[in-house]
Amino acid sequence: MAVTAKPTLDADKLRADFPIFDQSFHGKPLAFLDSAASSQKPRQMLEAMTRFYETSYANVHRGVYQLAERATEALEAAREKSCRLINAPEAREVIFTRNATESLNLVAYAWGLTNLGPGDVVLVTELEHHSNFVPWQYIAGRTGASFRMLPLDAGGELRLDELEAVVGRGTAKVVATNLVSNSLGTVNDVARLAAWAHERGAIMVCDAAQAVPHKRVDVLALGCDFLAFSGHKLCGPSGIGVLWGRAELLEAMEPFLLGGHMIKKVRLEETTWGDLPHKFEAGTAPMAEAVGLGAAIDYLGEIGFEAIEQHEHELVEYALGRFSELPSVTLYGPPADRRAGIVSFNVDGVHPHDVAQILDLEGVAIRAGHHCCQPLMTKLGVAATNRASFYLYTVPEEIDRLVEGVRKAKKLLG
Amino acid sequence: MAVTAKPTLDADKLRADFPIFDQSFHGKPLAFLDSAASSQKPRQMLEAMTRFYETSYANVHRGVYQLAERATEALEAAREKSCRLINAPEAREVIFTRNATESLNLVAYAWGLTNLGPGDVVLVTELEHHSNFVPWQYIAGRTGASFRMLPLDAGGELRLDELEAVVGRGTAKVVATNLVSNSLGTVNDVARLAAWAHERGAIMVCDAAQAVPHKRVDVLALGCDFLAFSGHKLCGPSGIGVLWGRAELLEAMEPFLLGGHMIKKVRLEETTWGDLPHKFEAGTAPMAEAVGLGAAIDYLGEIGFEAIEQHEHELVEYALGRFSELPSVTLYGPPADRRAGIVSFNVDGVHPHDVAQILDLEGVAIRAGHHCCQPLMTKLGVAATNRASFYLYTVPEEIDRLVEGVRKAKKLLG
Amino acid sequence: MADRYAGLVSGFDDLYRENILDHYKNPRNHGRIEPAGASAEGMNPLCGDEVTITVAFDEDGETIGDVRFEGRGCAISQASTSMLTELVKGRRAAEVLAFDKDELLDEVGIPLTPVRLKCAILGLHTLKVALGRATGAETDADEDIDVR
Amino acid sequence: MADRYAGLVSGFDDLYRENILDHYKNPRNHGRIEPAGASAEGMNPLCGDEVTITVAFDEDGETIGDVRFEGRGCAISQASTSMLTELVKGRRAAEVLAFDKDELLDEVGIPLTPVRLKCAILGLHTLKVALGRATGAETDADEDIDVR
Ligand SMILES: Cc1ncc(COP(=O)(O)O)c(C=O)c1O
Ligand SMILES: Cc1ncc(COP(=O)(O)O)c(C=O)c1O
Repeated sequence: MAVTAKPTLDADKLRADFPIFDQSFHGKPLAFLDSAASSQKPRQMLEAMTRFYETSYANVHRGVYQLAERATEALEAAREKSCRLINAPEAREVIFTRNATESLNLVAYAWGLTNLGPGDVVLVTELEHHSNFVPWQYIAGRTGASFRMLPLDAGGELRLDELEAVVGRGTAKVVATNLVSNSLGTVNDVARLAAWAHERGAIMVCDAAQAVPHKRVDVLALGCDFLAFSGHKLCGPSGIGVLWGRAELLEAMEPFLLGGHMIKKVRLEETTWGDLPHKFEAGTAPMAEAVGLGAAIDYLGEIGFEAIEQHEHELVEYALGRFSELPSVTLYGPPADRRAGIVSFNVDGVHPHDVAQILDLEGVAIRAGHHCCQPLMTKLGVAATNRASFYLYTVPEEIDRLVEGVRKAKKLLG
Repeated sequence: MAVTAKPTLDADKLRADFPIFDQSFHGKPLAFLDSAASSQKPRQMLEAMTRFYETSYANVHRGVYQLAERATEALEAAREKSCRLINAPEAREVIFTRNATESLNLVAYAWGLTNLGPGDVVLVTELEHHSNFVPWQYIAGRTGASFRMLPLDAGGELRLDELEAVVGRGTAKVVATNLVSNSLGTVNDVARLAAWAHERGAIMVCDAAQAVPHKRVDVLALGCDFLAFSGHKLCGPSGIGVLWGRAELLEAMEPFLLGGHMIKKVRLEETTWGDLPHKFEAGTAPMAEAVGLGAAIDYLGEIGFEAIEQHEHELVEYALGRFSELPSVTLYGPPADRRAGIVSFNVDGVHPHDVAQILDLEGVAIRAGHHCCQPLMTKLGVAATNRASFYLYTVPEEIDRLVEGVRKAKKLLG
Repeated sequence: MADRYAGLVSGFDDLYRENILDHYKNPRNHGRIEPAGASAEGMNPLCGDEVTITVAFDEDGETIGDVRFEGRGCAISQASTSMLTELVKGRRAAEVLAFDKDELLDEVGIPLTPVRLKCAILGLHTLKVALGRATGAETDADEDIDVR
Repeated sequence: MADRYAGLVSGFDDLYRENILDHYKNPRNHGRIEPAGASAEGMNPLCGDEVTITVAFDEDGETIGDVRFEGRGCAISQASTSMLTELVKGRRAAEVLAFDKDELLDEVGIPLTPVRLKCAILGLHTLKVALGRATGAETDADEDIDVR
């Protein structure tokens, strides 16, 4: 192991919190390098959910009995934690959804269906995950708005200088971008994009699915109007996502999902919507999932987001350095100081599926595919890449095993 | 205790599977009579989820490594179980959502936005839960379709004889009803409604949220086109719902949520949708929740849905009998042989909130409110009712405690 | 969490104390003043609790000379409104507009879970809206209570 | 579940057996027949594997006299297509249309997880579509494979 900078968290020690590492794969310890797809779970989070089910479970809101009160409290405590996590002004601006994808669809449908029309421009980036691309493309299509894409430069960074040219004489109404790219790890200048969007009278929608788990995110500092993330990528459970939105926008918006709990009065003639956040939370909430999310936020908060970011930065520097030893490897994306803990690469003459499979035989889990970023793949001129992604439990030895496995794949198949 | 019929399941024994009953409330054992809002959870289900997180967790689909394969298998096994649970022809017709409410919204948006227009009639019932009422009202409003309500008779049963009159000269396009009413326990003749709907060229959407947990449900026998239910009401986790739909309808439909995993190809110009069920499952799936749902289905299947239905039937007969001893109690809904394990009532001169609170002090948890059925409350001429609802772990002694508590409430406040 | 609740409502004696039962069964200042110097109808759509409050001002146009309420709903909502009328009679409108809900809750005197809290403050919120309208002062909205 | 997988792929020797590596590095029947009696391009959009298969029939218009493929993609997809061409040469179109994928998988000879299975049958599915078009027979669709 060649990393010399002192890590500000002790990943070896933290691994003990994650039961998944107790098993071995093909007789080898698990090197889980696919945290960008979904993170593993600490015992503390799992226990919080089980405890909730065992002691405090009932349907939330409006129940008069104690169990229902306890469950409501637990759900609302999770909302408060999510609110503080992203420095949101008010907890009622925090809406629980099923995942980041649904959060982004909520904005596209509920804001877009009513506010977009011919002549309007919806701008996404060439770097977007499909979840912040396809909903806008679809709603733009339904409303007659024009759907456009801000291109990338050769280094995988947004061509902010192209903003004016891409929008042209259209009326920019939505600018949608991720804060951190799940394919390249690029950290985007959302604050600058938000400022530009607001100058043009557009709303700024930030997909922070790859950011919130890995660094301190502050919606006020970013200046965005909406921000989405998922629980499962930040040590929380599957089945829950978050949408934050500015209260005045959420209040002016139509609702999205309709049904139980999101109404005030229902009559045949007319229905009136409940107040925030309930207006956007139809049906039974992901209650245990919210409790798990809250526990995960506590867990990460104790470790510290600065320590996590620093740790991943060291790993990514180390990985880029190690890969530069291999002439057959093509790396994609910006330099370490402008990227998060994600490394996408290809191996000359070896298909990513084969690389990933050979690595799996070594107990190293990486992803091979288009990473839900087909427009980016088109730009890169490839069908797929290999992607290794890191988290607080990643140790440099795992990167060594990754590099060793890539060497083997090249030798065997290249 | 006065029940003499031999129950076909041993509720006292089953209670040991449910950790929630290990605690006491106000020094009394918990009589949880709010299972219609959400059911309690057996240890077996909780353990299945934890085991999944601890041994097989990764993001599903398209991962080449073993963990991802395991997770994918687990998710698809849950889909198979859900499919068999409702006797659906094919697993690809089973779509995982966040709850029954979202399942119903999916149909209302994805089918309704494209297929409804002026002159068309969307017919719901006066007995609907808001989740099968408000989405249709909203989408009818957006598309210019007419939104109508099939009335109830005095006994809380649907006026099927009014069908023609309510639709009049409009073109019936959607008939949406629940199979079991969450307020009154009424079991509706969905097969007859489906036949009528199909004669008129309408689709039949069945909200089975209160049925699937409590009795054998067969989509083919019902003859409906779509059927929705939630995991959390059938001993499964929060955060997952199911929509079943006939393949040919689902295939012809527009998608609903858009983003990762539901596409085939994404280009700036055009995106093509993936095949069923993926077309309707955007973003990271509720994976652990699906595993929990599968475990819950196994758990209930072992007990047997016939035994569960019979057990609840005996409880409801017993409860209706006991309540008839109290002249101050008004009961709503049909006789025991045409209702599920749900009893709604009011106590003369005592507000439901007070009844529920006094019961809570006795360790008896019931719901007081409009039960997300405001149109029904309007019909009944009340703002709220008390509702006691039963499940496999309910024992007759709990009904005795309920009746005792109601007596106390009357004495204290009536 | 269990602990907090264990202490919170420990029996009938706590939750339905004598004075609540008394105010519920024998509401003070019951009725309606017509014409009224200030009036409003408040309703909690979630549970259907309703109160209508009417106020008569003294000659100074500020002091609450008389206040009456009618309503239907749970014991907590009706009893607390009854207690409220006793607390505010003789006070100035501006004072009542600044009235801290804790003062009323102290009088109610029992621990309340969030759902029941809405019941307990229905009357106060409705009165404030009535006084706000009559005097042109702003009152905070309560998301769960509809006032007409 | 762990057990099943423990036995399933136990090392390089299993998954990348000599004959797969051999077919991958030295594909049999590589190339393109022009003009072809039957042809199709298959693609798995998820991973980008591609094969183009061309067929020449014997004089009876039924028997596969020659078959060639070109493509790019993972070792499994390319090797299995190469093996396939050896298996089908000399057979009748109708026979190949009824060809059970297990026969090919036996030849491939290694256990495959569902994701990799798609790679292994890409060539077979593409060939069936090509033959189906040429002979007017129906072929089952595979949801994950696009054939032009
Ligand atoms: C009849 C009925 N339909 C729909 C729902 C909505 O279920 P969920 O809240 O899980 O979406 C419920 C449960 O509240 C119900 O009882
Ligand atoms: C950048 C980005 N946006 C959105 C998503 C979608 O997240 P989810 O699948 O949890 O909805 C992901 C994760 O796959 C992502 O990486």
